[in-house]
Amino acid sequence: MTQESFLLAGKAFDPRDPASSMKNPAAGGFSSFEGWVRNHNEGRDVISLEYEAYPDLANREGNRIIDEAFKKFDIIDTRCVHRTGHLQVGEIAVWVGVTAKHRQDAFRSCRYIIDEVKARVPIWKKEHYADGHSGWVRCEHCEAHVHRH
Amino acid sequence: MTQESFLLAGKAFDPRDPASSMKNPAAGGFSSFEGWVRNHNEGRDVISLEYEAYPDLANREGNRIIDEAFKKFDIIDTRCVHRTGHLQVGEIAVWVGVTAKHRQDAFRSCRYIIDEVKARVPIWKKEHYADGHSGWVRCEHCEAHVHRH
Amino acid sequence: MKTIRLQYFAILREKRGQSEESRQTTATCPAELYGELKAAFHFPLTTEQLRVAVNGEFSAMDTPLNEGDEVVYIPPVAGG
Amino acid sequence: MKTIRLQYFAILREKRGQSEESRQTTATCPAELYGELKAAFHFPLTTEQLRVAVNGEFSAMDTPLNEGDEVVYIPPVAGG
Repeated sequence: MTQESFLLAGKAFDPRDPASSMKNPAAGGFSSFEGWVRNHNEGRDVISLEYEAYPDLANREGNRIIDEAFKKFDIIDTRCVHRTGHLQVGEIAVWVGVTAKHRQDAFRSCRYIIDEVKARVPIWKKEHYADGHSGWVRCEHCEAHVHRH
Repeated sequence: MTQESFLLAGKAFDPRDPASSMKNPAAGGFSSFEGWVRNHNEGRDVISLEYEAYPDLANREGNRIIDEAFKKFDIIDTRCVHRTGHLQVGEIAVWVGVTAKHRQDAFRSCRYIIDEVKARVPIWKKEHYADGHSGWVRCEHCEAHVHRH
Repeated sequence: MKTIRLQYFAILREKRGQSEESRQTTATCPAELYGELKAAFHFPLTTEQLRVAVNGEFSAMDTPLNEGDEVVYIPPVAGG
Repeated sequence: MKTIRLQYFAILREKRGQSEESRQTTATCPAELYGELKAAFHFPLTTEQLRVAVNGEFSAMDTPLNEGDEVVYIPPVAGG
């Protein structure tokens, strides 16, 4: 594992780039997950998203999650890349890849990392809806502060 | 889902090919797994593998597993490709990809499919070892019938 | 006497030295037929370690065999 | 009176209308400082809905603040 196991990407990226460094003849399994921008959320039509990060702490917390994964699971390597900026429907918002000797550890670790990243890393998501409104996801008061843009 | 959700591949394949047809604006998550040929198994150095399938029944059982995944999980699409023939260390032996609205279903379904494929689909694996021996994996009597090749 | 088509895979193919054959037999079910083949070709597995497919579908070892059936014995699988 | 550096993200950045500032304050901890900011800029979240980072690390809302500290309030996150 390196300092750069967790990365923020300001532009669209190809998951093959972070994955390419993970080839290892001792690895028997590679589990990966891609979060894609969906065209709907909680009954509303979504046309695009904005991700905003607090970069210093996001990088620190992302790499901390990866350290935890190495302690909890018998894995060989892992990378996580999270987008920031304005994303269209279908774009990759987050990618996690994990190699391990055995597939169980690869699966469990991949899922641990994406669950923790979503819960803990300071990244915020603003949805832009087909009806012209927008709102910050999980901001409980956003409904009261929806605005045209 | 189509008849061709499970495929056997006689040659190396690029997972982007089966994955390319799975883009869907309603999908929020894409979980995938690649099984790689490892350089060791149960304490022995492995230099290459042979996979042999009973194609008719392998295709039927593979597609049956995918039908089960659609019934058990809320998924959008899935594909599975399994290699046959002679593979070197590092090659992809099997690939599974699943799209779903939510990542939990994508992960669970991906894991269900790979677990069931490994347990039920009539595909056999012969390991070739660095010491010149070889043997069919999970054939309990192979140790007594190991031969030079 | 009936004619059964056999396909062999993996260790059974290697032991048999060929991947298919048609065989005349008086065996009435796959278990009985396997007993005959095991004796003839020294197959290293017992019916408890095998599954069987008749005409391309998993079947019971005591399924009645009919003229022209295709039988495949399935050693323990190890995909992925 | 001390000087605190503030960065704002997401809904707090939008409400504040800028992404950072230096602020003179008598507040002794992040919770107290937030009360001041909430009143001034009508922030829609309470300290119970926020976490806080002081100098780039998650910290308690009652951590003593020192001259020059950098404070960031963290609304509920929603990555991925």
